[in-house]
Amino acid sequence: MTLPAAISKRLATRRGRVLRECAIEFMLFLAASLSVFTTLAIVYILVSESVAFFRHVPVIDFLTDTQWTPLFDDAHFGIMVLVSGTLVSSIVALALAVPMGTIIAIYLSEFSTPGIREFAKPLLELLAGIPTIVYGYFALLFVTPILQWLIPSLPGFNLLSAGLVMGIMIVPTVASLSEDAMRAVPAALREGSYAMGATRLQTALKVVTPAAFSGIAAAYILGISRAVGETMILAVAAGMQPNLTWNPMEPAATITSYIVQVALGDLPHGSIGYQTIFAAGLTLMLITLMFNILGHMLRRRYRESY
Amino acid sequence: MDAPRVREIRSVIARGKRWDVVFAIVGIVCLMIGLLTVAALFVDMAVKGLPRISLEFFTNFPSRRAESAGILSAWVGSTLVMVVTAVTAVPIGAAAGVYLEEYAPRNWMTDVIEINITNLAGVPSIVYGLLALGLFVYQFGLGQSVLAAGLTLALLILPVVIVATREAIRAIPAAMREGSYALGATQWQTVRYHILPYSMPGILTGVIIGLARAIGETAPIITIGALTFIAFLPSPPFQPEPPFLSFEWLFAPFTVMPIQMFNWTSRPEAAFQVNAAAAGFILVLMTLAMNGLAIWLRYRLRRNINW
Amino acid sequence: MEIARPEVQRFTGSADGAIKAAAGGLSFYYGAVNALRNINVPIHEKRVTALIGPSGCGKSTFLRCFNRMHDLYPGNRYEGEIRLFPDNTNLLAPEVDPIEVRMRIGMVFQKPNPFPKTIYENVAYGLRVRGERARRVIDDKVEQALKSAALWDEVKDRLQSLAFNLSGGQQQRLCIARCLATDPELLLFDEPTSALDPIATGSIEELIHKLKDRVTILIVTHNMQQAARVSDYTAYMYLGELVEFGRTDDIFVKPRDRRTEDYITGRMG
Amino acid sequence: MEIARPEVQRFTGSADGAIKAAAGGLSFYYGAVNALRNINVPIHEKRVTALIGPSGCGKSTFLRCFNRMHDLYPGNRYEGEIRLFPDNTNLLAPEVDPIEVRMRIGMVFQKPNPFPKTIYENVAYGLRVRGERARRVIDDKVEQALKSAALWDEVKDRLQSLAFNLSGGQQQRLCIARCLATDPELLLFDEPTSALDPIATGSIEELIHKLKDRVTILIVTHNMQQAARVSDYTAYMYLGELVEFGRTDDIFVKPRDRRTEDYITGRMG
Amino acid sequence: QLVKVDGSSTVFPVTEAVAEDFQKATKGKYKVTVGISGTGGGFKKFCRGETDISDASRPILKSEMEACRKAGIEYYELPVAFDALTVVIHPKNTFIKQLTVAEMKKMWEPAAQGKVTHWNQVNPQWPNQPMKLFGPGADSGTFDYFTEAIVGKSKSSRGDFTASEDDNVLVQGVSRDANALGFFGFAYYVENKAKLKAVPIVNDKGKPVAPSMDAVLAGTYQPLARPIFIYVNAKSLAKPEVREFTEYYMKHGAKLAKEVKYVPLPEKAYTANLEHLAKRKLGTVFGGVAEVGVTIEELIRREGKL
Ligand SMILES: Nc1ncnc2c1ncn2[C@@H]1O[C@H](COP(=O)(O)OP(=O)(O)OP(=O)(O)O)[C@@H](O)[C@H]1O
Ligand SMILES: Nc1ncnc2c1ncn2[C@@H]1O[C@H](COP(=O)(O)OP(=O)(O)OP(=O)(O)O)[C@@H](O)[C@H]1O
Ligand SMILES: [Mg+2]
Ligand SMILES: [Mg+2]
Repeated sequence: MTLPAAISKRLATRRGRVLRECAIEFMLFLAASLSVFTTLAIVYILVSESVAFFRHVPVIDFLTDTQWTPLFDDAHFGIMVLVSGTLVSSIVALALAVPMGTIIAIYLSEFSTPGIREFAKPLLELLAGIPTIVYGYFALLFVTPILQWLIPSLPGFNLLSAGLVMGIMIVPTVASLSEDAMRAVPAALREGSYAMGATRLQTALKVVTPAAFSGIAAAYILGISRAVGETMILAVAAGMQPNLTWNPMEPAATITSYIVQVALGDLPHGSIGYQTIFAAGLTLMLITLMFNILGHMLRRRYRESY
Repeated sequence: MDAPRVREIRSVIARGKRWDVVFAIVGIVCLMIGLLTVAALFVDMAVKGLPRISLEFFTNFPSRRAESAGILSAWVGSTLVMVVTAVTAVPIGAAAGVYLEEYAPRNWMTDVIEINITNLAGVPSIVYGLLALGLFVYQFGLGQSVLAAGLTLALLILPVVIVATREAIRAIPAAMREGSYALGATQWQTVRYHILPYSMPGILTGVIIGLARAIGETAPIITIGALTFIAFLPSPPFQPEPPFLSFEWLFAPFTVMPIQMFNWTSRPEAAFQVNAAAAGFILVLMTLAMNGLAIWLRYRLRRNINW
Repeated sequence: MEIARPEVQRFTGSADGAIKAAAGGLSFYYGAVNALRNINVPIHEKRVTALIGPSGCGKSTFLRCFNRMHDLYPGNRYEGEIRLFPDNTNLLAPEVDPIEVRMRIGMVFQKPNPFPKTIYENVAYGLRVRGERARRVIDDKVEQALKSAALWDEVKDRLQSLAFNLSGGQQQRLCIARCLATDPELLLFDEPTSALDPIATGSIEELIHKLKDRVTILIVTHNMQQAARVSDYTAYMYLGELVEFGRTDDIFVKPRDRRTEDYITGRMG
Repeated sequence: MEIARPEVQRFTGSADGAIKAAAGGLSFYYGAVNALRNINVPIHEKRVTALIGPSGCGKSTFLRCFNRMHDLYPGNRYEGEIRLFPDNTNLLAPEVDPIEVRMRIGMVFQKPNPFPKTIYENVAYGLRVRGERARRVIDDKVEQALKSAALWDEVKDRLQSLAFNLSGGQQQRLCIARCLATDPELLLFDEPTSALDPIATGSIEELIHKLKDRVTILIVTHNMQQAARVSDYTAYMYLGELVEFGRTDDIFVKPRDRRTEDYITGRMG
Repeated sequence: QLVKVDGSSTVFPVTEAVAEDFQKATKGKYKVTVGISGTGGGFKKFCRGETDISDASRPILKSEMEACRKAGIEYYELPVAFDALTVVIHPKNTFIKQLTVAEMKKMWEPAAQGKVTHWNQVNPQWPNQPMKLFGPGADSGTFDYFTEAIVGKSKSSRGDFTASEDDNVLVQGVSRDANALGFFGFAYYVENKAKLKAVPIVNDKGKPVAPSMDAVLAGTYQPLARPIFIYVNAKSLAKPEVREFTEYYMKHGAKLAKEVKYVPLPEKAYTANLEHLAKRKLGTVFGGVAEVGVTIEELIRREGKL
């Protein structure tokens, strides 16, 4: 068939089509890479302000000093003080949220009726929707007095009660995502276990949980990120006292509560005190990044292969 | 089966079932702790805040007198910020999700983007606040405007939207895609006529869940410095005279619900704690309504399209 | 249920050797959907019984009644009975524990579904569930089960590697080994080869043939040739009813019912 | 590719009427897996060509080369050529746009895959993709296509209802109508009836028979009888190779190759 | 028609009250925003020309004056009220009747960190019980002023006390611990009189004076009474809305300051401010240093000399 006119017309429309497709693909690519730009921007902002900070404060001091008093006359910049507060409160939160979230997830996915699940899950997710400032006062005015009644020596501000309430707040994140992962386990696997004569708990613990492990790990990691990054609860209930401690029964400041404190305060921009929040933010970012990379590796290693 | 073996097996089963029951009870207790906390917080706010909730509470501006203070500028501000957030996050998030599921080649660049998105989902919201302060407020000179806050929260919920989009797209069977391509559709036609429409309920669910989270965010908004007394509304987007549409509101100063609540909680007068509870109650109702909408959408999705 | 009795009696008294199980007046409902209607059929001991019929006729549903799999989902309802002999238990009686039923009756699924564990743990799973702790006993039974499933030679050097690393046919044999380790009295197969290639299919069919000496088998298949090759008895189902049951040779050569004939010839050419 | 030429020439010069398409020296790789090896086969115009062979032999892979479906997934690689006549285009040439190929060649899948849209929109989709906007033209073509697919009478009163509400067989005919609306030169069927019951299967086979006057058809089937019933030519594939090709009557009566004979007799009983 | 005010959270309640009434009085013709970004943050924006008026809980500092000068920003300094920092203890605390500056210095100076932990270390007559200190965050103007007045050097303080940006949290902390001592703005004490006890401070004349409006007016509550200011951009004053707002502030400031529990200046101070505006008397009278113990009389005298 030699129809030059028809063919050249087809070629013309084809070129137009290919061009349009490329343009669209490029735009979609831009949208996807926006996330990379966001990260770069975050890193840029944090690093550029931190550079000025580290010109004043040697990195070694930053990492090894045991005091954090950047705004005082006698300034010390030992970030470990804030890191310890952050880690202790996160550990307390996770010690509550991980078992509780996992148990709830197993219960909802393997034990409860669909009716209960459909009803309880969104309600539980509401826990994640309550403004964290409300939790802050809940910790301070409700949980702390109860804990003080149990442990008379407990000070009015402490990491324990802030951490526990933070744990409650994270429970829905852990429970909901883990439950999604468990429900994604094919029914065939579950039925295979039941057909062997296993009970619900055996099926849940020995078959469903391992099969959903990578999803559950992702839920834990997100929970950790939430805990490490939580701000208002700690700002209200943990005492904001820069205190290098690994004891949850003491008041302490965390990275986030320090940042929000400075953001609310009377500090002039450009001062060394102001730059500390970026150095602290950078530390926070690095900590969460570490956990996320860990999570990524876990997921890679245990990717669902059912 | 012989009798001893039967007895033995029965006792094993009985033991297993006992553990089932124990676990079920533990599960219910855990669930109850969670649900009771929600209920307690909710009821507490309701009991404290209800006396203040009236029509005036919604139509009054904030005031130094607790009884006449209202949340007009706050809920309008929240709504406008959410509109900006949704309008930016939905197209960008959906586009990014579509790119990653439908277009992205398997190479290191895609890997980088994917790791990035999971990582961004875990970045503390206060870090977004720092980003917005440096980038939107100062670099772009947007100031403490509706636009700056909306964009900040859009960045914050973008990972949620992208993940929801990808899940929704993944649920579409390959047969749909192949059916479309086999008829000679281009990739974009396939996306436009199939992928996007079929995943839309899932995308919207993700967006709403993201927005429900964003609407309660305090820290990043405080960081951009929007802790402000505002007793007026931005100019409305619809004007009586041509060109009828106005985007002035994008650059207007604003306040939002959690900020208003935060402001009230830190007042000396006890009467303001009532306002704070009332504002908190309404904020939770807003998230509740959004989550409800998301659940309804999810339900619709399941009922209408059954692969 | 009263109506069903005579039928069961009739089967038990059959001349064809012992009866391992028998469905009597069995009906089944998925909520409002009536998937099985008044089914009466005997399962002969140490024989292979094949269930055939067009898609959606209720073969899987029927099979899954035997190990009370339907109990896992709400809204399902049984009527009638399935008797297991020699003890003459009604598997469907509410007072009978489904877990006990499942401990006596094994099942192999359409798609191989090994657990996300090692090969060894997959086979040991049933024993562990039964409360067996002795390492030596488990080792022994695992080896025997893998041997019976004709898999031992292929996997004996990598018992600790993940079951997912096996090929489809090996996975299916692993699932069979998993059942065999617990000495089931009855084995249910639901289209065990439909996800497998011809070579794997061949080895599974051969295995079924060998297992016949030890255990009673009930198999669902879409493949007429397979039914003809492996089974001693065949039941033809249509729209939730049992149309015809008999020796496989008879059914394939001179079906009594027109619908059976249509199906078999339609499929056979 | 040079090697392939003579083969194609040979087919084109065949005495059996016009050739619509021909694979020459076609090999295909899924990454490192070599799924097709040096396949040479002609597709006769306005005839039905059946592809048979055991599961996993590469039938679907071969079929999907014709509309470059493999281009959708990364890592796939073609070698050799598929010529489409009369214009003698090499469908696999990199400079040929796969979308153009698919516009000329329709495909019907194993499982009916109507879009979750209305019946009307399903059939109109191909036209819309081709940029057709005129309402009247689309209405017309939709009606014709549904008539050709023997579906018009069943759905003409509910063109606006969702395609999912149709039965399996109707859905499959809808998918055929969807292809016919765009006047394809070649229609590919990949086991179009394997998910359907015997009655629906019958009506699809009848339809294929009717369509032969209008369009060239290439069909993959597992079902020997179906191949014998509907096709004019049959190709037998085994482990990625074409073992035998010829008139269906010849292949089924006196296959030249032993493997073909084994397969056909094994399957036929 | 927008007046932009930003700055100290201490001044916020007064400015907010003025803004509210001003907008009502002008029937929405003018809009006012009042932000809280701290005195320092406020000056930063003010000296970039981003705001019209800056709330300040301390006089402008040298570095800030420099920044304003560079940007060509001239300003009027207008004192608007007095705030009385209040030292509070638990109502059950009976051993503290009054506090001298020296005693408080012993409690708060940097050298006390980790060492002075019991009451009897401050004053041997007090019991041997643990001492719990509460105070605002180290970046607030209140903290700066307190350290300056008590320890003698701004931001010079021990670090191991419980801090919060939110004074209500401090109220909670002190009211729940019999061994607590804290300090914050007068308004928070007035609202929580039932839960807290204010400690009389021994002034430079040797007389213990409890915080009250009268004592501040009389100049006897020293050194913890401090003036608060607004700074008005001279250029902005050309805009009618800023001028009207400022004038409104001066006319109604006294009444409104009292309403929000601050100590108003005498009437003549406000008229003097208005005169400054009329006569274009720019600049500050503090020379860029923060001073403590400035009485109302002294303030009026100094402002008059501009
Ligand atoms: N969970 C369910 N709820 C409602 N109806 C069901 C359910 N599962 C199956 N059915 C219906 O019950 C009937 C019997 O289904 P079943 O799966 O037993 O068929 P089958 O003979 O095994 O078919 P196939 O050969 O396709 O596996 C079908 O009509 C099916 O639609
Ligand atoms: N995406 C893929 N990646 C790698 N190998 C594949 C892929 N798809 C198919 N194969 C392999 O290619 C070979 C041919 O597969 P194909 O699907 O063409 O077989 P088939 O003849 O259609 O089988 P069936 O009758 O089961 O449909 C098989 O060995 C299969 O395992
Ligand atoms: Mg089935
Ligand atoms: Mg195939």
